[in-house]
Amino acid sequence: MYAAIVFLPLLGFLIAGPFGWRIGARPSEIVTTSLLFVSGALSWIVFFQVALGTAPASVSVIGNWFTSGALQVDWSLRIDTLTAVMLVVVTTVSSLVHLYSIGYMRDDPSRPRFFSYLSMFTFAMLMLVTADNLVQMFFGWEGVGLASYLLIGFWYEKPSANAAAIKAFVVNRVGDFGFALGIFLVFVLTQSVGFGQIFAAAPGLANKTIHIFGLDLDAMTITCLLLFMGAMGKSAQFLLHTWLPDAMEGPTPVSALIHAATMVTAGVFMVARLSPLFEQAPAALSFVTIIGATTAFFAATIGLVQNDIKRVIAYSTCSQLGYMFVGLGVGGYSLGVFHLFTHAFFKALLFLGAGAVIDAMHHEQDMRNMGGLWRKIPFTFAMMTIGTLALTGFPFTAGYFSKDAIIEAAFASTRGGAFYGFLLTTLAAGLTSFYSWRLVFLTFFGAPRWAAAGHGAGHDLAAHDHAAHDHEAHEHQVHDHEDHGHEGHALDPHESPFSMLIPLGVLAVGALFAGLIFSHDFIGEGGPEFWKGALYLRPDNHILEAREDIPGFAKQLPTLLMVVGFLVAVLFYFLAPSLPGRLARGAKPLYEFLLNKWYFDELYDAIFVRPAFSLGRLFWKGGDGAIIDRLGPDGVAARVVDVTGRVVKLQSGYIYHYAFAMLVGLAAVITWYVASGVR
Amino acid sequence: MLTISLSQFLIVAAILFTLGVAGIVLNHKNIIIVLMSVELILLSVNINLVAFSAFLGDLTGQVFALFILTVAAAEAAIGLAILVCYYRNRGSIAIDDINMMKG
Amino acid sequence: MTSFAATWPLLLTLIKSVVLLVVLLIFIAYVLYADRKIWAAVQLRRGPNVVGPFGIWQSFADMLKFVFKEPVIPDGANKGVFLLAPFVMGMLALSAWAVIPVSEGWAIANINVGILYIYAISSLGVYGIIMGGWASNSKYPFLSALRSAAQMISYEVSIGFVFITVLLCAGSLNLGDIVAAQDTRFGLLGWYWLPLFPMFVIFFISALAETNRPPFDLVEAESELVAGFMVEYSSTPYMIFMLAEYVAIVTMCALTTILFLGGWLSPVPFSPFTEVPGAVWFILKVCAVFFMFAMVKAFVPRYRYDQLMRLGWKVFLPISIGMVVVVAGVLQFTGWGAGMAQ
Amino acid sequence: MGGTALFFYLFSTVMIGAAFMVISSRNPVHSVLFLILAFFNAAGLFVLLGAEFLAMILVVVYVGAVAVLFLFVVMMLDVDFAELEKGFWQYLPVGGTLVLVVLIEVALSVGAWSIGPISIANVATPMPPGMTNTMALGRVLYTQYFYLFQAAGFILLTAMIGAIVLTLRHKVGVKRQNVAMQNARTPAEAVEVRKVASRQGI
Repeated sequence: MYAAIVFLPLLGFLIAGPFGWRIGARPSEIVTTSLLFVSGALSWIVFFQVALGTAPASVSVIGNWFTSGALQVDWSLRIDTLTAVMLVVVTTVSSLVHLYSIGYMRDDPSRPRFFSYLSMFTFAMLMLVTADNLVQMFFGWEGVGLASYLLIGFWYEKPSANAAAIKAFVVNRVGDFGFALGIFLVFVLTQSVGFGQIFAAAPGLANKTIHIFGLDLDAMTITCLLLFMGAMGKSAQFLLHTWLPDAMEGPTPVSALIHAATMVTAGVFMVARLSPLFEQAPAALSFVTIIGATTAFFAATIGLVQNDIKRVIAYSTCSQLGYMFVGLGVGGYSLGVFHLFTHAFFKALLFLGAGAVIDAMHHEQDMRNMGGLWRKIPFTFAMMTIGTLALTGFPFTAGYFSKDAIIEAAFASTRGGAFYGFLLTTLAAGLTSFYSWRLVFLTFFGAPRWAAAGHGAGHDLAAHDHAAHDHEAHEHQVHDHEDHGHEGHALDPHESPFSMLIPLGVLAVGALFAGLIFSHDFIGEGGPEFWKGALYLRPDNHILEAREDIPGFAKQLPTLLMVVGFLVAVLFYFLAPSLPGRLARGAKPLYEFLLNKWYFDELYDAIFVRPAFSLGRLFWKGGDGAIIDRLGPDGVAARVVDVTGRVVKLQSGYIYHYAFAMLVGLAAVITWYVASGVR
Repeated sequence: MLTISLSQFLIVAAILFTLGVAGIVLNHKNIIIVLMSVELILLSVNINLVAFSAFLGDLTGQVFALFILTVAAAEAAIGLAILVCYYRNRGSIAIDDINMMKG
Repeated sequence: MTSFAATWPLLLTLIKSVVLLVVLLIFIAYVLYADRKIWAAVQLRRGPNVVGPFGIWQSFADMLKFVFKEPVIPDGANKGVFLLAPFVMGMLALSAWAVIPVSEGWAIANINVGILYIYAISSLGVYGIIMGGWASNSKYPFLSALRSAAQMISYEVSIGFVFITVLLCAGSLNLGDIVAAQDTRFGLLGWYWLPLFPMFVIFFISALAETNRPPFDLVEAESELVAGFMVEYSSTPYMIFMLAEYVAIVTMCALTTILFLGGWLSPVPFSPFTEVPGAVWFILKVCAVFFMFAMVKAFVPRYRYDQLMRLGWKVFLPISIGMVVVVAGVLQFTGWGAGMAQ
Repeated sequence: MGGTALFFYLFSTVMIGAAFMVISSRNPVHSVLFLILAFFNAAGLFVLLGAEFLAMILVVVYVGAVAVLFLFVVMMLDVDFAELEKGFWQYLPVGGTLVLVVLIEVALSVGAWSIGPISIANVATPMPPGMTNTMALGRVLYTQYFYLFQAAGFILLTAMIGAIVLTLRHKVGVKRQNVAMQNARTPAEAVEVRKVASRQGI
């Protein structure tokens, strides 16, 4: 059954990928989607058996991958509670996204390719979460990276999509480099990459040092930092986050599946999975906390001012991932995983809802061109509102349980950086509330700006490049759907087909009730029986208990800020719609700073991209051209030409010249022979 | 039975050989003479082989002389055929004109 | 005395050669006479009949006439080669007779590779023609010489294969041994003309072509090319050409006799026929073969050149190669070959 | 005594003289004729050495075939041979000296040649006693050197095909006789009998 869960998506990929063009789009959709639903159903069964039931955790070896000396790597499926949770998240969201895509992609000509990519992604993600060793995990890690690359660049006719795909790939390479180094280090330290041996050896490695670059460093800290570097790349954490917003170039279902619910949480999963290692490296955990908190706050601030509906949600995702890392960093692995679990539901819901809005608006993504949509698409509006409530942590929705728990844990923790984490996550909670409601108000309320204003008229605020770049993006899509009519006058927002609405409904249920139902098991008293040791906690780690005993104001603070955020949003977009513009003009430097995403792209461009380009040019022109080519191939070739130019003159072409030369040689040989008397 | 020694045959062959070589080296005009010189050289080789064969009582020399005859005949046939072709194309068989490897 | 003992074999050879030469030339004179007489008879003419009774001195009269005529050498001819050509031709034709055994042991040089020697000598016959044609410095003789040379070389190939079949049967290259190998109790039925009948036919026809006899006399086709490569020749050189031609014809007759008709052997292997000297049988057989030559000349129309070449390359050559294979196979699998005995 | 030596010197002298004339004569036709003479004398040397088969083959192959080929080509190519002779004397001093040096050195080195006992002991195919040269050669050729013999045959075949391919030109417009077609013709096809009306013609 475990193998079926993992390999059914592969089967779907193998059918829809190579043969999709032959069997047609509709069969490809049906095959992949139905296989995913089977896989999803099986995952829930596993979840109930392993996580909620009493079935033991197991490791089933499928076969040997390779063996090289002490390094032995197997294909294997590790099924424990953590895996079961991830299986549920991945297959559920994936199957719903598959279903949703049938509707969303209904006009795309290369649907078989799209669905085969989706299935391939799902397979790779499942390989990742079921891995029993670091190498297989790395395989899945790279597999999802590949799928992400392919799906971001799915509309490869768009230069911006290609650029975004390459950016995602390259930035992830930075993280993967660290991850790979971490794997090497783990192998050096434990002589194994299998989780069983690593976890068994981990406690013995605490306080051990390795000698590197002339320094004696704490081995576990280095290892965990390197591994976390991989997680930062994959989960778009601060400094390596730049690819995620650009990844919104991909189709919206992809954003929902990969860049919200599953792939980006792989980092969180990895840290949770390797909790036995991280528990031995408190310094690394502090680093995790700081990075997570910074990301949570920083992404939220950018989210405040973005106008593209998908980008707002993308920064929100980034921010929420920061929350998860804060949860992990303060030692509450189950908190992080629980937030991962709930976040998957409401963020996928938000993305798919945004997709439905975009679909309704005929691929218009700019919120300034929306407004008043709640009358046109009430169901989508309802779903989006549920998602927003869950995200902002409205009491008794999913986010309320998971997010607030993290903030409480951060307050309760005594680790380094925990208070910094508490402070920023709390602030971020308020910002989250603001930008989420801003999104809802801009999109669904107010005067409809799409009917009168044509496309682009709403660019009242400073037009900047990414807006232009979005413009280009949907212009492309509109090209594909000429009949929809693109100009505002022909626009008539409509509710999406059922294949898109059903997933919204299902996810809304999850977003509303997942926290209520599962908080007891995940993070409450039921935790130990639930996790059954899948997450390792050091004996001195009492964060889960300590969380319960914090002062009331700290407990209520996030909720309070949530309300404040909501009220500010109401003020800005209902009561005084002119206020945001004035504020933006009043604090222009700050506004620009946020709008340009803290100038990270420009910073990286200046620090990495340009020097890399000039370095490459130096090597190309100077190193390769001037030195290697000139002394190497070109030089040798030129010398050969010179020498042959002279030798050619000896080649007169006259037989008697050659015969004469031979005769001279013969005479010389015989003379030597006679003179030396060699007999 | 022979009062002539081996070295006399060898010297005769050597003279023939050098005449053949001289024919190739000195002849700057006529390629047919060159081909004939080659035949002379091969003949001198044959004389050597047969002389050794006779004085050594070994038939191998004669066998190889026979093979050289075969090859020489083939060489002459092909050489002259090429010559005829060349003459048809160029209207000349002067060696001075035959100094290019392409037609 | 010692010097006499040393030179005696040489002297003996010389005497033998002179005797053979004289006898041969006289024989040739009457062969020529016979040729003309037979031809005339077939055409219901009288032929030479003025010089002596029945014209029997006709050939000698012709010889005297040629000798006393003025030799004309064309202007621009390559004089040396022009005069060398007939002598080369005559010398080669005569030198073939050095190895032909007229009777048992009656050969000037009884060499081991006799048949190869004959083959080599006959293959040189072409030089006289080419040299004569080229040295005349005239188009017609030259073209004729080239055609003649091509013709001779072509038929030499099939003659070579005919030789090989005979050699396979006889197991020796010595002409005396070849004749001896035909000495069976079956008499004339044991001679090689019967077992090798196709080769006998091919050899006979090829001999006609090789010697430029009609119907293959394209070189000198009297009624068409006047005299082929000999156009520019006159007097003694011309006579020598003619002489050499007839010597070659008689050589071919002798060769046919030796290879296929049992040489000096009696047609029936019992007394009193075996008491008759071998030379008599030999001469009789040669005359009989020449009679066939003469008759062919008389009643077979001349071939066209392309037909001649076709016959040589496309008919005789494949047949003779095939026969070599067949004969070798038969000898191998029946053990009849005399050469196998050793 | 003297007979063999006499013939050796006769053959050698004539052969070398002829070879010299081959390379020095002005007229290539003369060259070819001298080449033939040289081959004849070489054949004589072979006979002296007891290689009578090879001598005959030399005459048949070289004189009867190769030299004829040379003669054909020399005669048929319309070349101004006098023109081709220029430059011979110009290069004689250098080339001649070098050739002479080589000749003297070779003569010096082979002049005192004698066959050592080791060579005698290592004879590969000794001549069988009481057998003619031809038969002995044949026995060796068809057994020990059979594959080489076959290879030589292939070389000749290749040379033949090559020479034909190189020189064969298909002339257009030449009527050729098709014997098979002629033989297959029947009177019915070949002859048409018509009744011709008087004074009408056909």
